[in-house]
Amino acid sequence: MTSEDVDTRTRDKALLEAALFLTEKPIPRKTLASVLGQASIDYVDQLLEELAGELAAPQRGLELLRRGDTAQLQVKRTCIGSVAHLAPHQDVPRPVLRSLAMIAYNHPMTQSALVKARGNKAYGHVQELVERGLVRPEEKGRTLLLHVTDEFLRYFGLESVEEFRFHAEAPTSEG
Amino acid sequence: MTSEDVDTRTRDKALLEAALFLTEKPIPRKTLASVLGQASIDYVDQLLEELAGELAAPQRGLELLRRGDTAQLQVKRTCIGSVAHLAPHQDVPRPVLRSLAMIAYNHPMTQSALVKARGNKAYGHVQELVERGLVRPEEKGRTLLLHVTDEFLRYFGLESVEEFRFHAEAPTSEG
Amino acid sequence: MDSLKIVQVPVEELIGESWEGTLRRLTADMDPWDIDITLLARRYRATLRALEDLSFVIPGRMVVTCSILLRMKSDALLALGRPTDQEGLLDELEAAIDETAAQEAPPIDREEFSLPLVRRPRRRVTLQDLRQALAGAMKVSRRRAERLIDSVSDEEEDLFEHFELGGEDISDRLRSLVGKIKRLLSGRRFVSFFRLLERGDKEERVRRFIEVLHLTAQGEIACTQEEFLGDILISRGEES
Repeated sequence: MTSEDVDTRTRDKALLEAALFLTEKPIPRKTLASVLGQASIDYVDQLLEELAGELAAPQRGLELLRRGDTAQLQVKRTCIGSVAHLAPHQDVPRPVLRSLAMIAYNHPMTQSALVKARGNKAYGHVQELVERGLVRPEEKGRTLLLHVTDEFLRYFGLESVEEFRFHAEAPTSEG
Repeated sequence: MTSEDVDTRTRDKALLEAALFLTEKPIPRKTLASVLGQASIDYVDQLLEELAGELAAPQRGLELLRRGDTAQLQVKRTCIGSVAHLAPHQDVPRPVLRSLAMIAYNHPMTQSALVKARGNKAYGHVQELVERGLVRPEEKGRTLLLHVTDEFLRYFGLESVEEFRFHAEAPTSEG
Repeated sequence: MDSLKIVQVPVEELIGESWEGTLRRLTADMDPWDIDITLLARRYRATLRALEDLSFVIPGRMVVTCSILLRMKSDALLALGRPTDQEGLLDELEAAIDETAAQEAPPIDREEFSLPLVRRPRRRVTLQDLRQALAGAMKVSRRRAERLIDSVSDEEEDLFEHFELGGEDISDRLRSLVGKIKRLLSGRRFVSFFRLLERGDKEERVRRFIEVLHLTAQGEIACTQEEFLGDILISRGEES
């Protein structure tokens, strides 16, 4: 590796961090490759790997979320509780979150049962949750059967949906 | 320093990074102190100093912008050209930027001349630009004489305001 | 016991104190056979407020408890005192809370159940942005200037040419305009030229403008225009 390669690599790592910092959505590897001037996907993967390794250090507050062909920086789960209030655009509106909680709690749950419990707005909630990849709809007769996805489990660091039920039923005074 | 102190400091650095990552606006040191659980401003300063030092490394794409009592992460100027297209939002709204460009081009410019050219909204733009430290007003008779600041030159990586005029007058096809 | 005394309860006792625990603490000095529901409701609210001041997480059940206590207080006040005891009170609350909780979605623990946060990062602007902004600003300001010049020259071509200066009814019109201006000026120092218009079309604007010039020349009114081609502000003249 020549010193010029090192310099290029250094610059590319900086560009990668800058690109990940600026985007609000998961960014496809192809886009990252083009930011680095038509680099190969392999090279992008190498740099992402390195970055993920650096972020794993305990003094770092961010982590690299890789999903399918995309990458995204996000606040580490261990830090979220202390900083969430600083984000002006709150994640998912509370009513949508409540619908999600209900689906997870009664998993799997029919859409009609959800709508009965949560009102007509729940149709919109389901749509949003499906778009976010947290809920998967399955046609069942005239209604939909709603499942939470693996993505849901990963988001919340859960092993299974039963674990969520367990958390939900634990007395809040202990929390 | 005990090992517990080291651990706390490690965790605090992570929280600091997470907090700076999440906010869109410059964040007051007081807010950072409260994120760290009522830490002292001195301590926050120390950690910010350390973070700024780490970001100075060439493989990092971000830098710490400190202004007055606030801190903010931003993409390094050397990287912004390659990644700017990824961010849909810019930190100076377009109309305000137009007023700033006009002030820089006609530097120094009276506020009344700016308002004549840009309309009454320009009063608000000037206020915003002054707050951001990019423009400095000087009283001159009944109107204000507007100067761009050193902060303005630093932000755009210019040696002098003449350099901007030179850039602006260069044929656009080169841009 | 007011909120001040509640704050004096050791913090470690306040942390994680259950709603039952809080009730026991707050009723400790009361006769178990004669709980003062009004006082208790007040104390419970004060506790919540103190927790809020301390930025503690307030469990949903405590809020429910408080609202039930307040309801009981209002019931009690209505019925002028309903005898109750501490255990009975706890039972009643427990049943009410279970009922309320059953109707609600499962409790959400913020730590455990919060989605990744959405950021709207804003990028710094570049020199290129600034340069484009200048081009944009120049274009807009040129258009502004042209529009203003156009509107003036249009009026000159279309209207001044055919406008009869004065005319037979000019004195009547001036008199009625002075009356209107005085009415508009009552309690004010200035009135905008535009307030004198009814239709606002070009012809009316020119006609009014010439009338205003006449009145200014007569000293009935005074005009100022702070901005080139901007609004004309009319005030009382020295003669009026």
